[in-house]
Amino acid sequence: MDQLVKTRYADLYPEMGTNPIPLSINKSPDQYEKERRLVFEPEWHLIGRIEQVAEAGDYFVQDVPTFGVSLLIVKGKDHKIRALHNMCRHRGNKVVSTGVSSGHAHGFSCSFHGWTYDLSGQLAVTPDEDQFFSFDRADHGLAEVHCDIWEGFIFINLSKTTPAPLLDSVAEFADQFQGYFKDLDLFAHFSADVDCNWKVILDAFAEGYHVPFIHGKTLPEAITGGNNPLCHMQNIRLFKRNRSLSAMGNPDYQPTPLEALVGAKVGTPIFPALKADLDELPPGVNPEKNPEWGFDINIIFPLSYFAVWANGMVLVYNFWPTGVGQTRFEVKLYWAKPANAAERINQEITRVMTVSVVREDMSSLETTQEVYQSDAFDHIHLSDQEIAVRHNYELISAITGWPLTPNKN
Amino acid sequence: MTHQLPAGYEDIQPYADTWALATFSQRQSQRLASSMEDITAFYQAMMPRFDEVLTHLNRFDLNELPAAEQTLMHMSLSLAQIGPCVALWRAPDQENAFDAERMEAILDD
Amino acid sequence: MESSNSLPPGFAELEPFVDQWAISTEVERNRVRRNSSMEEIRGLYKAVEPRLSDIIEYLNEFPLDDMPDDARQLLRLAMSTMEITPAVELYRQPDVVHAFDAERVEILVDDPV
Amino acid sequence: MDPRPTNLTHKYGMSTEPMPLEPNISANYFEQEREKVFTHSWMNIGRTYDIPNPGDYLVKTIDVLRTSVLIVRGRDHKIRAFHNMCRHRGNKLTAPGIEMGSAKGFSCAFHGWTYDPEGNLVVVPDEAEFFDFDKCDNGLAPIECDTWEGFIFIAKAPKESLQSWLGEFYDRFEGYFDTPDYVRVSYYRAEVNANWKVVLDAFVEAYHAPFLHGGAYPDQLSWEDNRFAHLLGAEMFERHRVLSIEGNPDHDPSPIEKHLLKYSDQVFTLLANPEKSKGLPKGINPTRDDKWAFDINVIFPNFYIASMSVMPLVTYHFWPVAVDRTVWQTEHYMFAAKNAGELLAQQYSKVFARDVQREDLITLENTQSVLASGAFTTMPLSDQEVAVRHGYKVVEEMLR
Repeated sequence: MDQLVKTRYADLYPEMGTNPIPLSINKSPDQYEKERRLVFEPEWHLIGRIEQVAEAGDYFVQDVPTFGVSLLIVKGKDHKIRALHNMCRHRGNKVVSTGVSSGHAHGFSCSFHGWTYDLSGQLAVTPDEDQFFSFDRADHGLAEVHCDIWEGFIFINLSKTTPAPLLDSVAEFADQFQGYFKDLDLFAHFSADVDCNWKVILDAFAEGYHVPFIHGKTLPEAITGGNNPLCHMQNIRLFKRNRSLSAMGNPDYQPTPLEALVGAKVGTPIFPALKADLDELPPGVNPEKNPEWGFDINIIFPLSYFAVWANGMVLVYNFWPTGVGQTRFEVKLYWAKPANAAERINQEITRVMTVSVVREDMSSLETTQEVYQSDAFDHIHLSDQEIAVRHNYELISAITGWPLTPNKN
Repeated sequence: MTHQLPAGYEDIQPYADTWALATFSQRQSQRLASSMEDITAFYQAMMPRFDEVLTHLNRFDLNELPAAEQTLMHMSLSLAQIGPCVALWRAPDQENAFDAERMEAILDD
Repeated sequence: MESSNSLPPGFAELEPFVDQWAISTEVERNRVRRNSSMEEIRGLYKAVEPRLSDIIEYLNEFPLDDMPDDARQLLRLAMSTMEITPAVELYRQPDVVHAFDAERVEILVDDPV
Repeated sequence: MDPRPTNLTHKYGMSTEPMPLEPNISANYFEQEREKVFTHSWMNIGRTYDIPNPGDYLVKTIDVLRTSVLIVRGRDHKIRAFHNMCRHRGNKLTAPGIEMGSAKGFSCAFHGWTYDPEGNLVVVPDEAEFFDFDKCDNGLAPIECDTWEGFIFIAKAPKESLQSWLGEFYDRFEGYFDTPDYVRVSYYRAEVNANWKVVLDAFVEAYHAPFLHGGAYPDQLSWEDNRFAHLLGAEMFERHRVLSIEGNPDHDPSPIEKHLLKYSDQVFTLLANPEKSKGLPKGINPTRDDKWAFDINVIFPNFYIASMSVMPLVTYHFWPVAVDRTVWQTEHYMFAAKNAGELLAQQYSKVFARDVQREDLITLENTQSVLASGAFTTMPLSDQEVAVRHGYKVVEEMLR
């Protein structure tokens, strides 16, 4: 048997079905509006780490273009982390201008008329206040959106009503990591506007089938190789709404001369950096405790994607839909703060390689969305190894009522 | 002389003005604008010295590098930027990839 | 620059600034301002400001559209000084502190000097 | 006692409630503005002195009217406006990017149809091939055109004359602007991703001066006696509006300004200039106050004239393109520079104003990008922002 095939996932998850998926779900403006209302608005979205706002007054800006929103994620004097609308209550100017992504502040002053808010968003100073009419500062704080923390990850929720608790969304992952994620410093952050449906780009990061083809030169046998040339996943786990995949790290991977040299100086190989003490890992990391483990992909419905790597790095993707054929895509990389120059250079190698690999993953997205318009065919085929992609379509179909059965589209 | 390297690195000094760049986006732009000859020449100049470079830089506090060491660090980060060009693609950029200019580096150090 | 570098007699100490700052259009003066260091900008200001009245008295002798090359070079230096004055007197940095992107503002009336 | 006007919002019968943001974010509202406001509005394009001789012409794309306007002075010296479209198959008559020029006639590059400076169709190559065709019926499509104070106005479908449209403004300036002596020394333009009212609002209140312009105007507009740049005067008319702004009389000119003031009084220091505002028409420094710095005259919907103590005329235009997109432009007019000293004073004023205007523009896209976030849906406006409030009221009334 030349393939790492243990189980047919279609047998493990019969309710998934095996029919081709009608691609109109990625082209229909009406479907997109339904997804915006029923899928994105009521749900929690993972946007960062508590380390990004370690001290009171630390803040970063998180735009949510899906709803034309800009948020200030700030740690208050009470050490509570809040998500405040980056929008002055006077005439709507941003209190932190476009182009500033993070910082430290004692308060936020609008550059337009000097309205000043404290770290909890309360309006502290209104210049020329007596010129306003029956004005009460208490009613004019920065608007706040729901914000909650799980395992050090910061989540936001934009629903107008009280959303379901975060733990309901985290669901099956809830107690699987128990404090595993700590001291994760943001060391890379990229953003791009991509002309494709959000599901088209999410799908590109939820299967390994593309790896030998899309990443042939850039990841030569890093997560394939040996007895797994077509990059089958070690394990795919589909939960009620969430899902998780574990991918292999080839123990015989030949690092480049530069990777080898820096890896030796840092003390661990850059990739796959297999964890010797497998049993010390919490249940949620490398759930099968496979010695050839490379990394896990965990997706909390609908858009919270965090990948956990054997070398300790954590990668977060954000997919912000802005139209049926447009998505704002963000890549955030977290790792322990570099202790010396070699570790900083090691991170730079990883940053360069990650953005190169991601740019390859993105190479097909815009042309795919384009040819969708041609109506040349109206279904896409998914292999058993792409069951995690199918899982998302099944969920979206169930929530929005978009029929997936081939004859009724 | 700007981009002055520490003593003992005169052999790679000629590359400093081109490759001692402070941000990721500058280093990436330089890579994309360079020929494979320039990239390979820089790579072949740096690699034989790089173990020594790492040992030298590791002696300093990462956040308080003196100017000469800061220049050496920026050149090392440029080496990380062009490593895959020589080792994997034999070209300044991958053949089939999303436009690098459209990937905005929000954190750009 | 097609015209000669030299300045009229009595303004020799401004000669070092001619190459960088004797510029005929506002578009170019603004671009050079935004791409110069505060050191270079203050250098021009400190050299020209004390002499500005002398410069104007001298240049007012000539019709604007018929000036000898050396006077025209001096006028260009003074025009660049107008361009960098806000950087020195107000913002203390080359460009406006908190402002709309300069590249997106078209300068549509810009008679060369 | 604060001599400056108070209770302006009440005085002009406007509600003091917070104003809805909907008019700045709703694409539907924008279409109504196109149809019920701009289509019937008289709007300024250029000055009569821009086209002094027969055959001189101006071209302006007006996105909100979905057309390009050609304004040309005929051989009879009359100024006419037309749609810049050949009557044959609609091709534009002027080359792209051209805003001003002079011509004996206008020939379409497509098939050579040619029009005279009065818009008549005079040449149709191969005319015999057309069917019962009469050149007299196929001149350029006219657009209503009239002039006032040296400004050219056009209107696509006006419901009243220009004089009636100008209302209270019509005889306010008594020819003060109608002179070739004011030379256009600067013309800056930018496309801004913000609603035209959001852009206009940034220029019709002084409350922002101590904050947005804290660096540029350390004490010219706000100082101990007037910390928040309160208005010197304000008049809200039926559609149009006027604000008067005062300057700090004790502001000392900067080192460079001290030099320039010896050779020109056109130096953009916003200094109150008592002698300068004597014997002027009632529309210039209407408050007749010695601390007068400049007036803001907004001729609804999108034409803004600032008359200043230091320079006679500054204009702004706010050309709507879409609900969240506007072409902003400003032009400064001064007396022609007779010598280097005056030219340098002009250049100093141009640079100073251009830098300050880039400060005014910075908040606009920041605002528009989050205006539809739903964080809140109304904005509180102070009594000093009476002109902002008036703008929304006038538009609202025209949409009914």
